[in-house]
Amino acid sequence: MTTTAVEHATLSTAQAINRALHDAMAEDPTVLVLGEDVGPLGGVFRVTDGLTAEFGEDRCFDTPLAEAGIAGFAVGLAMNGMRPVIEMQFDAFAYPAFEQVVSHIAKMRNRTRGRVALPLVVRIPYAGGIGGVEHHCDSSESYYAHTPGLHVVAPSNPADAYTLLREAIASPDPVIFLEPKKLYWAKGEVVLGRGGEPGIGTAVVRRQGTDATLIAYGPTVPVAIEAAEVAARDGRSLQVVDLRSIVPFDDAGVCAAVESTGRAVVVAEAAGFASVSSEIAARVSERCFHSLSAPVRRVTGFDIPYPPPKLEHFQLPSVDRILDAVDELQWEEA
Amino acid sequence: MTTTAVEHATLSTAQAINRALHDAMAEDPTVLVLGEDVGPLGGVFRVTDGLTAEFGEDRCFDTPLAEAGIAGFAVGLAMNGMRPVIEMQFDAFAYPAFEQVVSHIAKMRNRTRGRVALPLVVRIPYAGGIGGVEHHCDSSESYYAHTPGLHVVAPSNPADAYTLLREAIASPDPVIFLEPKKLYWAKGEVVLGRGGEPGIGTAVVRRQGTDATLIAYGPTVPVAIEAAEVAARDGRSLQVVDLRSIVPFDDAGVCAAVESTGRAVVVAEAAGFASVSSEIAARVSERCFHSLSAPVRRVTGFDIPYPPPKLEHFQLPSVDRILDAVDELQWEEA
Amino acid sequence: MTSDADRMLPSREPVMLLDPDGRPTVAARAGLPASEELLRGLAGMVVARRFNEQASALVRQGRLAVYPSSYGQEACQVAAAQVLTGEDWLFPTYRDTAAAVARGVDPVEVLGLLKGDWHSGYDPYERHVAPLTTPLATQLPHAVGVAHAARLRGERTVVLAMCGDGGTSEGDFHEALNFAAVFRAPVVFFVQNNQYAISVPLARQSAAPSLAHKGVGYGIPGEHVDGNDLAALLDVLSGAVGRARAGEGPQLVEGRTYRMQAHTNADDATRYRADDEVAAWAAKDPLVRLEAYLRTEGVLDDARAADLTEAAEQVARRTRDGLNQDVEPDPDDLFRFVYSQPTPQLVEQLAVVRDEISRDEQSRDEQSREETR
Amino acid sequence: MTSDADRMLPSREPVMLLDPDGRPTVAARAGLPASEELLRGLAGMVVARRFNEQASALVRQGRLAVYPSSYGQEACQVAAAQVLTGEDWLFPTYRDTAAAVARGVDPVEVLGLLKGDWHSGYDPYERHVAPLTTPLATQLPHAVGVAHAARLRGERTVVLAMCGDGGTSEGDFHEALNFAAVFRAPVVFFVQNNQYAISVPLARQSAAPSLAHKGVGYGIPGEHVDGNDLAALLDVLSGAVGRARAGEGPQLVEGRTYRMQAHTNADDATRYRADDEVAAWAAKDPLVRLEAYLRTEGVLDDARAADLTEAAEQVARRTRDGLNQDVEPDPDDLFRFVYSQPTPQLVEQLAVVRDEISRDEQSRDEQSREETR
Ligand SMILES: Cc1ncc(C[n+]2csc(CCOP(=O)(O)OP(=O)(O)O)c2C)c(N)n1
Ligand SMILES: Cc1ncc(C[n+]2csc(CCOP(=O)(O)OP(=O)(O)O)c2C)c(N)n1
Ligand SMILES: [Mg+2]
Ligand SMILES: [Mg+2]
Repeated sequence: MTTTAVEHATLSTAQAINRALHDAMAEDPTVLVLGEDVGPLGGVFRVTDGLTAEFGEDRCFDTPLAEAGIAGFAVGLAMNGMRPVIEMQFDAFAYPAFEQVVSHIAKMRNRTRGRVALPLVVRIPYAGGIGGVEHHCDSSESYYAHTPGLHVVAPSNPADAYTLLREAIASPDPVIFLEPKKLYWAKGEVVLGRGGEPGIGTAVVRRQGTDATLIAYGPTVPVAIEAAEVAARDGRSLQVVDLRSIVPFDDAGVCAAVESTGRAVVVAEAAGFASVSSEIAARVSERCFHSLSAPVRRVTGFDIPYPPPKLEHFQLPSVDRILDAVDELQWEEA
Repeated sequence: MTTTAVEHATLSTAQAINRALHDAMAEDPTVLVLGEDVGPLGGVFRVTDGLTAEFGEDRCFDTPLAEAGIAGFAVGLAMNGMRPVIEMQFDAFAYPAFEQVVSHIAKMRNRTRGRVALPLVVRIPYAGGIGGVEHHCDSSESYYAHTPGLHVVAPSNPADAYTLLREAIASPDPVIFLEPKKLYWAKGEVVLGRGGEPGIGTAVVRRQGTDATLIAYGPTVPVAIEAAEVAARDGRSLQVVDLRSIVPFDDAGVCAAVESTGRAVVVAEAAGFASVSSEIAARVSERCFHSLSAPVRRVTGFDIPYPPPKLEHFQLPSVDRILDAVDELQWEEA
Repeated sequence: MTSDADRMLPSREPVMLLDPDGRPTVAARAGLPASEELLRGLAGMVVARRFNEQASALVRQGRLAVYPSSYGQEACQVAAAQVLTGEDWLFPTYRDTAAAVARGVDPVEVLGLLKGDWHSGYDPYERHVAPLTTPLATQLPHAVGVAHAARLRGERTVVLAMCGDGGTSEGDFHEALNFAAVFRAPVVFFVQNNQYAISVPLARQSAAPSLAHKGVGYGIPGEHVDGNDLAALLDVLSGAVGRARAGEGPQLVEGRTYRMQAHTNADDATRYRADDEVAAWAAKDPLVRLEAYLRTEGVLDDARAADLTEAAEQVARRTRDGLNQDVEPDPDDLFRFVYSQPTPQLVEQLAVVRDEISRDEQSRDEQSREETR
Repeated sequence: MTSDADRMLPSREPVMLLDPDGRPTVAARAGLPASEELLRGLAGMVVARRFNEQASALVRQGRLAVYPSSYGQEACQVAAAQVLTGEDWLFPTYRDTAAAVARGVDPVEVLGLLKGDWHSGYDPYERHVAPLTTPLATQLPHAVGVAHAARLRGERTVVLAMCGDGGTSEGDFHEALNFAAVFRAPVVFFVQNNQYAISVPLARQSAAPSLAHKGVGYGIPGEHVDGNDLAALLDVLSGAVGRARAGEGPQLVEGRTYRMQAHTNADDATRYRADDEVAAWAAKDPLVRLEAYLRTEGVLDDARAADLTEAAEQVARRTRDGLNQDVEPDPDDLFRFVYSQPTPQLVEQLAVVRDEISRDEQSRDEQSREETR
């Protein structure tokens, strides 16, 4: 048994990601960071700030402005001994790379019977709530989660951002790493180094509760927690589960949570139709059927293009909308 | 009241689509057909056979080999008075066009407050069961169905292929028209002309049944019907619902069907995770909760890349696998 | 074959007709655009410059969410609009608000996207200006389609499609130029090479001798031009538009200019470029040189200059006034334009929002009634 | 600047060293590849031709699902492999099976994709041959990444990346060439222009003076070469590989050849091209001209020719034998390679398949027991 001095720091999510990149690069010379404006500028969110200065132009660098090219180039780097971490500047600007992601990043290992692994990470600042204009606020996780061969991870706080990104970079599998933009500036305590638990594939109960379970991930976790706090004042005890990773999905953890309350509301920012939230609702409905006192409700974005800044508050799952859904969980019958 | 002579024909699905294109082009000079190999060759499935010969090079033509270009070019054509029908040669070769589909085709009307409509159709030969190699058998409907602003249609027989395509071409909204490849050669009776009912947005009960409802669309409809026939021999009466259009979704029709039996199995070829089948299961579970005697089951493709030809039969929802799911619908309790 | 290729290669140096001090160059001996065209261009640039300043001020005042300024690129902005007729189409990028204004789109509506009311503020069909497009280069294939549709109907429309130096790296740039060339579509691709894509300098974007050299690879004549020289831009662009209109197919024009300000107000340009580089370009200002020339020629005097300033001031005022009006966006709009008819799903979802709003209003009413009690 | 550009433009006509009758051209006066290189090349082409014939026969026999033949393109196929060293990498398209064989990949494994057992049959690291790639041009950026990674480590690796004339229209072609140029990656892009993309002729694919003219737009030297002249291909491609290895950055080579057969066995080429066009190209066969030359030079005689045929026959036999073996694919493989560790979801799904199989076996056993009773 070894005792390791655990290092802590109070960091914003953006800083935690920066630190994770930094620490991974320091440990492993094959880790490369590349994308649009990630070099001298340090990224439009300053997530890669200082990396070029510290590790040099060969390790953290700007590419031409071409997302398919970036993703495809990273495939080649990963085929040949590197661990690239690429940044797509915003969610919707990752779509030009879709072909590379779906047909190659997701499939290369399977295509080659495991001979060619692609240990690469696609970092995507994603989702809304920051008053961004068109194409800057998409919740695109469902496209990736539906694509076999990808791991899809979405942290909801600085500690997870650090831990999950370190694990993603170390993973032999490609990981889509979704960074909720509106949480970039949220601060929290971060445990540095590897071995921080729990890892990718494990959901976590963020708040204990007995009456119903709110299932959230990424940007909706803080909203769900807030809703639970408000509900507590009204005497209703809501449990909050943070998925942390969408793929792999923690069936055991989620089911145990839902079975303990018998009611569930899924909370996600993305348009609801044929989405990750559909999957969660379907899984929970199927697997916990006999424990459920009410149908699983979903509070999601509407099935509309992400709205302009002045209307976005209507699209985002709010505390009130979550509580409305909780109210509809047929309490009279209980 | 007018009496119209209704014209009928026995056609394969491929022929029915060809006929729909032909009739639409004959009626409306703004209808254009374009894509890779759709001209003199008549498409790799011969779906556009004869159109260049009949309507000329300006109306049905080959483009350079670039799917994003085809989709983006069609956006411009549609902005300027045309009704383009584009062909993506195979499902997976539509991915390079994803950015154009998601950021422009789906959003142009909304972006411009309805001023710029894009009356265009994206035809995609899709799904498996034909022994095709990699990239030729993807079921990509979930990507499109999750994208607000698109209509997503999948016929399961020649009659629907004709009717729904005629409606899609006439629609002021962009339509993703998914053509199940393995049904291209299946023959059936087709009612020609416009006004064939029911239209896009309406599900249809293909087979009456009282014990459980199979919900399918596109290539799995014939499999579901076959399963129902087999089940009938064992004394179990299965109803089969054919969605026909995934977006818009016929909530009323589907719920009425499920409520009449109290049990449901969703059957789809695509990988199940975060998919159209998740959506159907989630919706039915939520909306028909109190009518359900058992959880909604899903029989879908596994969450793996579409397999090579010699293994594809494991991936496809089979009659046996559907019947297994039906068996698991907790009949003991009934 | 290679003679064809020669015809498609750009001239050795970017075309310049007026030097930075406003003196005609040797190339100008072959002729300069007519004085009234140049004066019209100057008027446009004065408006564009003022509009850029006004919009930046409105960001500082919190009236605009963000503004990507074309300060320093006004010659390109104005020339792009000026060489087109009414039936032609302009396809701008997100930075080309001043070009849209130059083409007559209402300045307040042009800023709709950046104000945050809606994704696009103006009717594209009114002035034949496509929506400002944010995903880079994605509007270029649209431009080709619009041009091809017009040509199929036998119309004489030309489409001018803009993009930045960064945008040329995208696959859509390639596919659009290739489609245009193969279909001989009447499109002028106008690349504003302002040396940067946010922080990324041209050298990281392309190793080509010039961006105009990209034309020959598609069979498209490419030319480059001093992008701060309105006279040269009008000359080269109107030549390109004329040839496209005459059926000679697409053309590629690179305007060499400079993004004088940060990418947007949110950007910090000091992180990636030196002050003296900016200063060197400031000395090549497009307004200064044209004004100097027109004064020397006697076409412009103080009175006329004051008129131009006043006209620009009016545009600024209209912009300011328009943006200072608070418009309460209608939540129903969220669902109104997604499809021609809302799906049953959207009808349900709209009902949720309406219900929330009416409950909110109710509780606000109740609260205020209690308060007044 | 323009002198740079001149250097990047291709020669007036495609480079040809041996004419269709095997006579050295004027250009050959500057030297031809060494005789043993040419003989090695001929040996490779004889194998490639035989392999193409054998694979087509296996389709007719139902042993292969489909085969896109490179019949007629054997000079390109062989040259692509021959100019590389063992440490180099080859990135083939779905049609370039013969090139992979020429590089030493087992012919049976090369055909894995087309046999239907799995998506890729060979280990890409063994011979440094990337998987045959079906989505057109998508492998080109991978090639650039592989080259760049090697260069970062100071290795001397060169990557030769193949694509077709049709593939050049894709955005990925553009992005790959641009990345390679900007990063000066040691990649030789080798376009096999076989005049068709399935049914679509070159003229509908590009209006450029030649595909080699695409180089200059990225700052990449472009050259075209008679793609049925192995001598010229070896000369031009090895020059390009050498320059890339020496740090001069990427190169673009267009080989002008012809797809002598239908796109695949499923295609009907009579729908879109005339017999006399095919016949004209048959007269330019790459094997015939090199054999003629080598016989004239006295490097090849009947005995040696018979040896080449016999060696090719062995490859054909090995291919036939390998493909005639029925391998029962393991359904567990469906789930085995998706991730390094299966997700809990895949573990469940594998259990479903195993359960189905064991129940099937059980009922088959029961049935056969009943039958034997
Ligand atoms: C497809 C896409 N990727 C990334 C972005 C983010 N982005 C916005 S502007 C910009 C730089 C654009 O550079 P350039 O094309 O030279 O135009 P400029 O800003 O100089 O006018 C980037 C990377 C985007 N808008 N679209
Ligand atoms: C992205 C993509 N789109 C479409 C296809 C379908 N397809 C297969 S081969 C082919 C033609 C390829 O032409 P070319 O690049 O010239 O190569 P060749 O077949 O002549 O070797 C097409 C369109 C594909 N494989 N990938
Ligand atoms: Mg720029
Ligand atoms: Mg070809």
